[in-house]
Amino acid sequence: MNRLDNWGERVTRRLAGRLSRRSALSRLGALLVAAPAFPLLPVQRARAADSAAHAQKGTDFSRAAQTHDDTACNYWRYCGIDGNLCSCCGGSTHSCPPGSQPSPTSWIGSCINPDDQRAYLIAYRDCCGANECNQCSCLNTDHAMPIYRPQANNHIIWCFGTQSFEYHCSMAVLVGLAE
Amino acid sequence: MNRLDNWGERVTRRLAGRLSRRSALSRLGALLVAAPAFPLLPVQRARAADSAAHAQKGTDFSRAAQTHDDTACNYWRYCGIDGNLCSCCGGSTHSCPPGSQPSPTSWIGSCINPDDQRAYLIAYRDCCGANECNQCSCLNTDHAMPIYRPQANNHIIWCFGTQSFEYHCSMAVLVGLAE
Amino acid sequence: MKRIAHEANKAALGVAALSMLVATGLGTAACAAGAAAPPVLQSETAGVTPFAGLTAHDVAYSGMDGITDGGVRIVNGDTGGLVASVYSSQYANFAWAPDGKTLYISETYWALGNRGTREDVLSIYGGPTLANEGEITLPGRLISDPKTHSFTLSADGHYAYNYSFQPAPAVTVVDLRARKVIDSVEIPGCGLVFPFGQRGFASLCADGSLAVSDANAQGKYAVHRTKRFFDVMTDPVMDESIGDPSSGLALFITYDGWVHPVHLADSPKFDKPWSIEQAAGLSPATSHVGQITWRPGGQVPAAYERSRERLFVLMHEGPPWSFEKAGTEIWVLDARTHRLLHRWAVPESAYLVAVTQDAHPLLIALSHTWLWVMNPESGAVLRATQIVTPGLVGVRGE
Amino acid sequence: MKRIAHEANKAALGVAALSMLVATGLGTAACAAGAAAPPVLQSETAGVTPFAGLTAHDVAYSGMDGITDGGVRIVNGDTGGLVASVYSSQYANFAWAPDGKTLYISETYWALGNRGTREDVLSIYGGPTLANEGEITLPGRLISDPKTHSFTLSADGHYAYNYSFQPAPAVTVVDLRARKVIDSVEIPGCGLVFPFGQRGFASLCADGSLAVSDANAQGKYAVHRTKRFFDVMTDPVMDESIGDPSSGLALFITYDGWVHPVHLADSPKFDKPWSIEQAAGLSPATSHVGQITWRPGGQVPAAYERSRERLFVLMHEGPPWSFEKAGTEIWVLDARTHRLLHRWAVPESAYLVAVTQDAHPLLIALSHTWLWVMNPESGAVLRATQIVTPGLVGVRGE
Repeated sequence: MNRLDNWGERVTRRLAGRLSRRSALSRLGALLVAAPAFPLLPVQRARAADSAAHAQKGTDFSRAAQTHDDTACNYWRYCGIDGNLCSCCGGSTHSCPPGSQPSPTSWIGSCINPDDQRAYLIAYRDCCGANECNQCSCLNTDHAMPIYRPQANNHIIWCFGTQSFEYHCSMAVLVGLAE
Repeated sequence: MNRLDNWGERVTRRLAGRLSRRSALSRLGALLVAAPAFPLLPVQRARAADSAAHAQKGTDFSRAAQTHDDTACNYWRYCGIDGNLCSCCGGSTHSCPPGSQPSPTSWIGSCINPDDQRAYLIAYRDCCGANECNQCSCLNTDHAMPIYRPQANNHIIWCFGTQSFEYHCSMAVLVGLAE
Repeated sequence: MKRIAHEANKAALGVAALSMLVATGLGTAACAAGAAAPPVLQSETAGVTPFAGLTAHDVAYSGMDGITDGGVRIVNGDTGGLVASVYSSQYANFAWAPDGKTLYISETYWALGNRGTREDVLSIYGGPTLANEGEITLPGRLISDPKTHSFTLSADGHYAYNYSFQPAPAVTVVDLRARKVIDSVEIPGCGLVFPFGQRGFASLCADGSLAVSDANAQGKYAVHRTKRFFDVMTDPVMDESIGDPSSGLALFITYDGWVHPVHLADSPKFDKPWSIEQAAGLSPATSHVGQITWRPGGQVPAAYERSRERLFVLMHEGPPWSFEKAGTEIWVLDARTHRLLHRWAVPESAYLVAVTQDAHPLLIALSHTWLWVMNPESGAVLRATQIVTPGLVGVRGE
Repeated sequence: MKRIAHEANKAALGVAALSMLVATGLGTAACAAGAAAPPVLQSETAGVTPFAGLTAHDVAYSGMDGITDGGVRIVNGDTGGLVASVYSSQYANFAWAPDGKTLYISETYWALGNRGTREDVLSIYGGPTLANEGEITLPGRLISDPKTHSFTLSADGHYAYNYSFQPAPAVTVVDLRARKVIDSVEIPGCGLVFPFGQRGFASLCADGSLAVSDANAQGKYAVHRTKRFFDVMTDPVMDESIGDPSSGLALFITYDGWVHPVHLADSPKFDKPWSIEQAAGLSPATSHVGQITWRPGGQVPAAYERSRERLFVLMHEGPPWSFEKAGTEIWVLDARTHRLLHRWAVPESAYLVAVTQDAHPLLIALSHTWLWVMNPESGAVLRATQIVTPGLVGVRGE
C-alpha cells in the first residue's frame, strides 16, 4: 500500500516540476503494470490537450469558469469533475470530509485558471469510505476520456489503495502547471 | 424453517375458521417463544379493534376506501399497509413479483370491505430478496401498533423465514373474516 | 488491488515509449506560459479535514432505509453546512459518546448484500478523522424502519443497549470501555430501551406496562414488570417518545397526545398524564372516527430540551390513527406546567424534530428533503439545508 | 432467525393466557356479522407470480449507483408495468441468456458493506420465479459508473466476458454451461468487451486501436492489436458504442458523431467512417471551442435495430466535450445508406435509448425518472412509466 501512496498526485507533481523524470516514471510504471502500450501518462494527457493552444483559447467550460466559489460546478478546477464536490461535503478542493479517506490514486485533468490564463494539472481524487455525499453533484467533461483510457476517465471509482470502494465525493487537487 | 412456513397466515386462517385452536396456538407459540405475556395474537388484534363497533362505524380510512383498484393506496385491504404495493411491482395482493420471495411471517390487520361492510383479517406479508420496488408507496396506519406490539406493527421488516431481509414490497393477503 | 504487488516487476515495460511522449509534452507546453504572467498557483497536498467532535449546534441524522443511502451525516446548525459523513448499513441506528467524539453505529450486513452470512455489529468511529476503529459483534438486531430507542447508551457512555428482535425480543448490553458484549437480557412481550441510572433500562410492553431491567452487584440483569399505565389498544404510547438517560425521565406520548411522565428507576414513579391538546386549550384528541383535530405525528415527532424542560412536538390536524402524518406546526410545551408556550409553523410539513441541549438552543425540523434550523423562542427559520431523506436525528448530549 | 430453533421448547409458555384472549375475541366478533350479508370473500394463499422469461417487448434496466438502489428491473413495454425485479450490488452489470430465461449479474460485495473481504461474483437468476441459482466467483471486476460493454455474453450464450480493472485491465472468460472461469486474458492498454464469433472478443485501446482476443483449439486465448482506426486524443470512440455479438458488427461512435463500422473477427474489417451530422445534412461536428451543434450524448446514447440496420442516437445541441449531455432528440439513421430517416423529439431530455429486436419494435427512451415507450416509425410516445434512476438498459436478443 505504501508504494501506492499518493502516486497519482506525487508522480504528476514531480513530472510537472521536471524532477527526476526517470524515478517518477518507474514509480508510475508500478501501477501501470501490464500496460506496455498504455500511453496514458497524466502529463501526456495534458500535452494531448494541446496545452499551448488550449491555454490561449480555453474551452467552453473555461470561458465560463470562475475562481472564487469552490462549491459551484463552474469553479475553474472542476473542468473535468464528475461527482459530488468535497467542498460541499465537509471537505475542500484538497481535503476529504471527516469519515472518508483520500484515495492515493486519481485521474488527471488540466484546467485553465481564468485569472492567469494558465493551464494547471488537477488531480481528481475521490474520497472513499462514506456513503455518497449527494451534495453539489457536478458533471464536467472537458477532455474526459473513455474508460479504456482510465487515467483520464471520471467514471471509474478512483478508490484503489484505500480500505473502501464506497464513493463519497471528489476533490480537485492542484498539482502544478500543465506547461 | 419448515416450522415457520406461512405461520402468520395459516395460523390466523385456522383461528378465523375456528379450527383446532389448540394446535394453532402451539404453532404460534413456536414463534412467540420467550414471550409468556405477549398478548399479541392476530385475532386478539382484530378483537381489540373492537370488531363489532368497528364493522358498523368503520374508520376514517374505510370510509374513503374502494374495492376495484388494488394499485391505489385507498384499496380497502390496505388499511394498515406501509410500503410498496406488490400489485404495482409485478405481483398482486397475494403474489410476490418474480425475483422476490414471500415471507412466511406477517403482521395482521383487519380492514372493512365497503361492499359488504364486513371486517376481514388481512395478512400484510412482505416480499423479500429484491431491492425496494419503489412503486406505489403507501402508508396507511389504521390500528397500526408500536413496535413493542410487533404483530400489529408495520415498521418491522417482515422477512423472517426467507433467505433475505431485503425488503421489496408488501402484499395484503385476505385471510378470512375478522368476525 | 490484489494484482499490483504481483505485477510490479513488469514496471520497466513501456517506460521508454512513455518518456518520449512526456518529454514532447513538456517541451510543447513550456512555450505557452506568458513571460509576465501573475505568480503561479502553489501545488497542494491532499488530506482529511480534522474532526474535533460533535459541537453543541451540530445535528447528526441517518439516511432513511429504502429511500436513500444509509450513513450518518453531520450538519452544522450554525451554517447549514455538511461537516462529516460516516458509512452505515441499511436499518442502522447510531449514538454518540457523551463527549461527542466517538460515534457508535448498530448495523447489520450480509456477506453478499441481500444474502449469505449475516453479521450484526456495533461499529466504532472516532479519532481525528472520524475513522473506523473496529467492530463489536452483536448477537442480533431489530431490522425495521429506524427507531430512536432501539440503540441507546447509558448517560455516562459506559454501556450500550441494543434492542434485538429475531423475533424474540431481547436487549444486548455492551460494555463500551471493554468493547465486549456482557449480557443479553430477554424482555418477553416488550421492546425498545430507555436507559436510566448506572446500568438500568426500561422497555415498553405490549400490555401497557414497562419492563425494568437492572444489573445486580455481580452485573447480572434481572427483569420485572410495572403496573399497566396506558391502554395499548385504545391509545398506545409512541415508539418515538422521549427518554433522558441522565435524569431517567421519560415522557411517553400517546397517539392521542397524552404525555405520561415516568421517572425511570427500579421502581418507576408514574406522574399523572396530561394532554397536549388540553395544554393548548382544546379538547383532548380521541380515537373516535371522524374526529379531525390537532394530533402529534411524524417519524420522530418529539424532542425535549432538558435544561428548561421544554417539549417540542410535531402536530398536524388529522383523524385518529394518523400518528405518522407529518407535522405542519411545532408546539412548544412547558413540561413542568403542562402549558403550551408557542405554536410555530414549519415551512413545509416536517417528519422529524430535534432541539440542541446548549444554553442557546437551536430548534431543528426535518422534512424528507429539507433541514430547517429555527429559533425556538421566535419560531424564525434561520436557515434551510437540502438533505437526503432522514431516518433518525440526534444532537450532542442527548 | 438464529434463536427460533433454540427457543421452540418454550412454546408452552403463554398459551393459556393467549387462548383466553382468543376465545373472547372470537366470541365478540362472531356477533358482528350481519345475517343477510353478501357472500364472504374467500381466503387466499400467497405465492410468487411466475416468470416465463424476458419477452420481446420487455425492457430490463439497472439502478444507477449512488443515486438509487441497485437491482435489475423489468418493465413490460406494452403496458409500462413492472414485471419483476432482481437484486444486485452497486456497480453491477447484467446480461440475459439468449432465451431470455436466465439473468446473469456481474457484481461485487464487501463483507461489511463498504469494508471487509471483497467478493466479485457472477450471480445467476432463473427458473419459474427468477430466483437466485448460485454464484460463480470472479477474479476481479471494474468498479465504475455502469458500462454496457464491461460484461457481455457470446452470441450463443455459452461464454460470459467480464472486464476487470484493478487497475490492470483483463477479461475474465466464464464458461456458463460448466459454470466456471476458464481464462483471464490480460489486455494491457485496452478496455471493454465486444464479443464476436464463437469465443472471440475485441476491446478498445487507448491508442485508437483494437485488441482482438480469440481462443485456439485448446481454448487458450491470444491477443493481438489492429491498426489505429481513430484518433483518441481529438475524437475518441465512446464506451457506449454498439456491439452485435451475433454478426460481429460494431458501430464505434465518436464524441463528434463519426460512426466507425467494424466487422469484428480475428482480422477485423474496418469500413469507412461516416458522420451522423452529415447524414442529417449538417457539417460534421468538431472539437473547436465554441462550435455549438448537434452531437451524440448521454449515458447510453445509442441503440441498434439489427434486422433493419437502424441506428438510434440521442442527440443534443452543445459544445465540444458535451458527450454526456442528455439528448433532446432521437435520430434514426439507416446504417447501410448512412442517411437520416427521422428526428424524434423526446418528452424531456433522455439519457438512455434502447430498441427491441422483434418484428414490431418499440423504441425506448429513459430519463432519470421516466421511461418512454415510443413508436420508432412515427416517433409517437405510446406510454410513460416512472422509474428509478437508470444505469444500464437491455432488451431480449441483444
